[in-house]
Amino acid sequence: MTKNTTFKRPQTGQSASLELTHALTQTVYREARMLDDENYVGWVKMLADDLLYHMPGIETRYRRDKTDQVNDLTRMAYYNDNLEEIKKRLSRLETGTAWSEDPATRYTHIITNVEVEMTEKEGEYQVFSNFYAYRNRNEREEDSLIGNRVDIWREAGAAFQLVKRRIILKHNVLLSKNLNIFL
Amino acid sequence: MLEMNPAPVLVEDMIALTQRLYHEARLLDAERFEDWLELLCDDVTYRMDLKRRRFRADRSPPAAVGAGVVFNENFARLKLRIDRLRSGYVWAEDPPNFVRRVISNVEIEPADAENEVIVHSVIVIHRNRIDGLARQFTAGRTDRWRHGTQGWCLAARDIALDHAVLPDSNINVFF
Amino acid sequence: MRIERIGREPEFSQYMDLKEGWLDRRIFSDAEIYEEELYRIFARSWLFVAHESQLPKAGDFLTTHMGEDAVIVARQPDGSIKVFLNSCPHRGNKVCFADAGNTRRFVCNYHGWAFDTGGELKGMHEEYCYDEIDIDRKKNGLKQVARVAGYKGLVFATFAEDGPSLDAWLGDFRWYLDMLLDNEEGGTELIGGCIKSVINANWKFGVENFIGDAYHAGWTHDSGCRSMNNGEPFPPVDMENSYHASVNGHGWEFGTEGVGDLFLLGRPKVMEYYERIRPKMAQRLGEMRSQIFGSVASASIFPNVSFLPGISTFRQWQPKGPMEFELKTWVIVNKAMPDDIKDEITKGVMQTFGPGGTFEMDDGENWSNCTTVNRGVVTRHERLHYRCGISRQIEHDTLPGIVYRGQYNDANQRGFYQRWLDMMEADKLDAMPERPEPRLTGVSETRDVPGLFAL
Amino acid sequence: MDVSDLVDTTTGRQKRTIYSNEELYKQELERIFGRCWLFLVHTSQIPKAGDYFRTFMGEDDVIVIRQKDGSIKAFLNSCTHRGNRICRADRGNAKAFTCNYHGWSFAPDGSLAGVPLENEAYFGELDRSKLGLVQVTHVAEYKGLVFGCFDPDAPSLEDYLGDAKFFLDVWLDAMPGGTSLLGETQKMELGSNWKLPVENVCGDGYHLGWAHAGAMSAVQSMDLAGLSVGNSSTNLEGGLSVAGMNGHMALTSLDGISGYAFYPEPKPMMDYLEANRPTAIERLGKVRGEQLWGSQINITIFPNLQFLPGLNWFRVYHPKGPGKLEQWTWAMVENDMPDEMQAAILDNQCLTFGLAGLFDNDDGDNLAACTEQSRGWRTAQMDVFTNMALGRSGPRDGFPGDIAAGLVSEHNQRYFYRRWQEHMQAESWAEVPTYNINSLSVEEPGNA
Repeated sequence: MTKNTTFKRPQTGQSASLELTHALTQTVYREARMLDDENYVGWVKMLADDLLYHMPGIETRYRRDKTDQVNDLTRMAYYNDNLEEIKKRLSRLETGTAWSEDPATRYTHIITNVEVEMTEKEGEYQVFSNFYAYRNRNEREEDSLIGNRVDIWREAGAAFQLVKRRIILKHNVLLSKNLNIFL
Repeated sequence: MLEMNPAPVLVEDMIALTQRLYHEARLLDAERFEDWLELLCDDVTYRMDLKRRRFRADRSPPAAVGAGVVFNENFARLKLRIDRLRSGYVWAEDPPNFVRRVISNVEIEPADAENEVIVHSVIVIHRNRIDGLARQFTAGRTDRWRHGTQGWCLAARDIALDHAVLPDSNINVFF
Repeated sequence: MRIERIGREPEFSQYMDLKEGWLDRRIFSDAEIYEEELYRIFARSWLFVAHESQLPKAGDFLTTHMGEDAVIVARQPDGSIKVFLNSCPHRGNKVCFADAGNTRRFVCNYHGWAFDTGGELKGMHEEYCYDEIDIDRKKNGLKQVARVAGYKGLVFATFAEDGPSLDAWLGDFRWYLDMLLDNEEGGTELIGGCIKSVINANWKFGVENFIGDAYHAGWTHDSGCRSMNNGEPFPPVDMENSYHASVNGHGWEFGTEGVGDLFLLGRPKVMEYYERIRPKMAQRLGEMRSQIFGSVASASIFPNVSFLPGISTFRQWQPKGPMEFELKTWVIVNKAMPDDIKDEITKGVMQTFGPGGTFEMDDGENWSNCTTVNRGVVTRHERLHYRCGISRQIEHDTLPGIVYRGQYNDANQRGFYQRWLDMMEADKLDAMPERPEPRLTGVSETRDVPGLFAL
Repeated sequence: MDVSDLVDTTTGRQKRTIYSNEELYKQELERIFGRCWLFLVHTSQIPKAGDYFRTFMGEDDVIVIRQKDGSIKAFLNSCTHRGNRICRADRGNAKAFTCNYHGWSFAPDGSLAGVPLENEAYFGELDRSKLGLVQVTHVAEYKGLVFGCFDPDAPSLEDYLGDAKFFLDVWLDAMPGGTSLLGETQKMELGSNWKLPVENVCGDGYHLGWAHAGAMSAVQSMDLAGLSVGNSSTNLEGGLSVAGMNGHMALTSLDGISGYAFYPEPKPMMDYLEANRPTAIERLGKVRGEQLWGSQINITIFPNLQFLPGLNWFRVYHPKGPGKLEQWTWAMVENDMPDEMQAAILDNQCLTFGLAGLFDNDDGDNLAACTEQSRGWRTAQMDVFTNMALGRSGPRDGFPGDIAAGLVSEHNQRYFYRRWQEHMQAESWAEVPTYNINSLSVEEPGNA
């Protein structure tokens, strides 16, 4: 299969300034609040045209096993989406016939451990964060999705847009019936 | 293009308020309720409303004015709740439960009043109770904080609880 | 291996009347019936355990479950595949904790007993502490399943020593399976990795949904279809030229328009690819099957494997109690496909039938509500309606199996529950009736059998 | 299971296993929740045609719907095709209920109104008349309270309630304008057997001064005898424990005002009571109008409905296994109360007996721990006792029932467990005894 389709992450390791750190931290919190509020119209505006949104499925493997489960984009993944594909997923919610989304799910995305670093590219920043997403549905269904993210955000006018996101969910078996959620 | 609120919020304010939220959480974890009251404005409002579980198309008004309120407190009522907790008769809190608050997603916006800001945050409350009974609440909060001579005080807090059925036998905690 | 359970008398026929077309809801929630299923169905059926492509080299292994029994599937140095219990004969600890990998030994964490990839006991930690009469290594290997066999890349295993061979078990259903497994030279492979999720529902709801329930698609998946199809709903089904076919509890429901499922994948390049190879497919499988392939279709292999030919999701419903199953999802592609087509299919499947997929998200909600509502003691004694299309059985010259006309039908579901009942009540597998009488007995290569006319 | 040895009401003793045993729980679902009249909804919650409210009868998911003709029907909330839950909202208004799975839709009268592809898939041969939602066998109303019952052989609702109506009317019929339940449903999950909160509220005035000492010290606005902090006194004159009414109970003060003792501002409530006391006396007679209306009264309708006129909370318990329940609470008002008073009641209900209520927050852990302590192998074999004031009951002028004096006794609890035992022993309704001890033979004036 295609070998060059891997998720490359620029690394310089240089921490961003206080102002940049503040601005990007506020940005990922704002993004989380939009997802909590199901404000997908607002959320899509935060995504860059050349978005890569990737959440690989991770099998339990012995340490000696060198299979690259994270970067190989040809393996099974919960999400391996560009902007158009994200929009397709979202368009399901606009049809008015996504019965299982009605009544609505209650969400809270907790974003923490936010670190901002410079990248080789001017105007692009690497943002590390941890997420703890809580869902509560119907009467008593609940679950927690916990993991970390590595993002690339790009300056776009006075704001930032998400260019790349790699999500590592800390589940082997997804302990829920679906992922009606973005992380 | 992304519409972001361009109104600048000072990094200093951001840090001060984030610190204030963490400090507040630490006071509550330690049951330093009187110190916590010091952080509240005299005209504080403190509310938690139940989210309604209705179909999306349901535009009906709430069942009654104030329906679905879990907390609708002012300063005096909060003090009254603390009086109860201090009475020495609240057996459910003795021995004390282990309570830890996690505060995150602190996000600040300008408010209408010049000396006020809106602060969004998320709170998780872990309660470890008798015999390994561990319970957890998650909620979103929208606060109004006011800057006065004593620094920042909490003027209003709206709490949106994520649970349809309260997953514990009481809410002897403040969010 | 004899698996017996001394329990209640087999009286399962009280839970259904398939001639009338109803089922009792207790089979979806009752803990005792579930226990019996583990003994009578999962411990005696041929169960899918792996695809050959997951184990290309000697020493490659994967771990899975047969019913609730944890097993290891491993490729041997001689190229064969063995399947054995993932449990040490010493104290019972699990010996392999990885989902997959390559190894020479499985070593138990507890006392260091080591087994080779064939399951044979090769050594123990501090071996000197055993006297010679204490242990016979030959008898203390990992417990092998009774039989392992393959069909065109799919590897099956069974705990039952007696009963039909895999070929006989699949029977005439092989004619249909070839559309998935043999539509192009070189066969199939699974894309690397497996997505697993947990659903609070009875396992049979997943199987019956794929075996015949075309009816739910237009309603449940309206939002999914519109999102993949530029806002358009499902096109109406051609009830004259679509079918249900059931063979010994396996089932395939399908249209003959050739494009429906390909369309839902939402990947024009994939559609073009199949159109390109369709003439070859016709040469290979005959005209009828090349028309069926790619149509709106879904299928299940008894008891717990399902797939969508054309959309290429391949899945297994692993039982975890009466009200819970684990869904394992793979993507199945032809080996001969170029890489970009494989990538397109993989992305398409995860966008539609992964846990975050536009179709998948609506199914779990239904199945879990169908199941959990049975907590009510009054509710669980009510019957469910399985009568759709009960009078529409036909004899078809080309299509093997029990065939019903019209894709909206409960016929395959009835066939599945009939087999369920046959197995639950049969003391000996050999005594189970064939439903229907097979047409392709003695045929070893069903690819070359385009239809009965050719026989 | 035979329960004859598990409860002994002559000595006031229960085996702890009744709070934890799985088999007994299954039997309760069939013989108590599958047989008794269960509270479904208050008519004020579904005023218009098409209004619906989702609830439970035992663990059966039920949807209660107001019909076009104004009547009320209830159905199992489960599609007759594959069994899916057809409604997942708590309440609302609907012209039809459509199943998510295949789109079968049911009219508010339960009939199967629409089947997608009915001709294409079923060739028009589907007998829709046989595939409507399964209807709850009996639904009936008593002055605004709607009850449902699965058992075809059950007595009428009126007979089931029996003399408990004497007390029900103190709330339901004191004022001409009728009653309402206010608020979204406040739902709380408790790790408790369902019988424990019922026995607590049906008769346990004893725990009040102790368990709620903290709350009472913080909020009691009126210095009333009998509501003493820390169990320091009991007042045998001030209250009654009333039982022997088909398993229903009342626990009541006799002062006509104490229901409002926990309001921070009781003055408007006192004014309302004073202004309307003559009306209440006219409608309910002297005994109830003077002594009960406005008092703190705990009313229990067997098996799982409780409400407290005065304190104004209304509650039903839904069992979720032997060791778990969901507690649903609303505020209750008389429609004649002015708006400000209704708002104050709702506000006070959330302060005292809501999810974050000062009183509720004391009870949950006690009930959960009583349940937990009935699970141990040795502990489960032990007894718990309801033997307070044993044998000290009798008739009382002007009241129905078998009555013990005072709020602090375990008289009512004994009758609760007696009723539990009677139902659990009986194979059918025919074997369940009916009794209204000391029934008032002559109705009081104004109660016709």
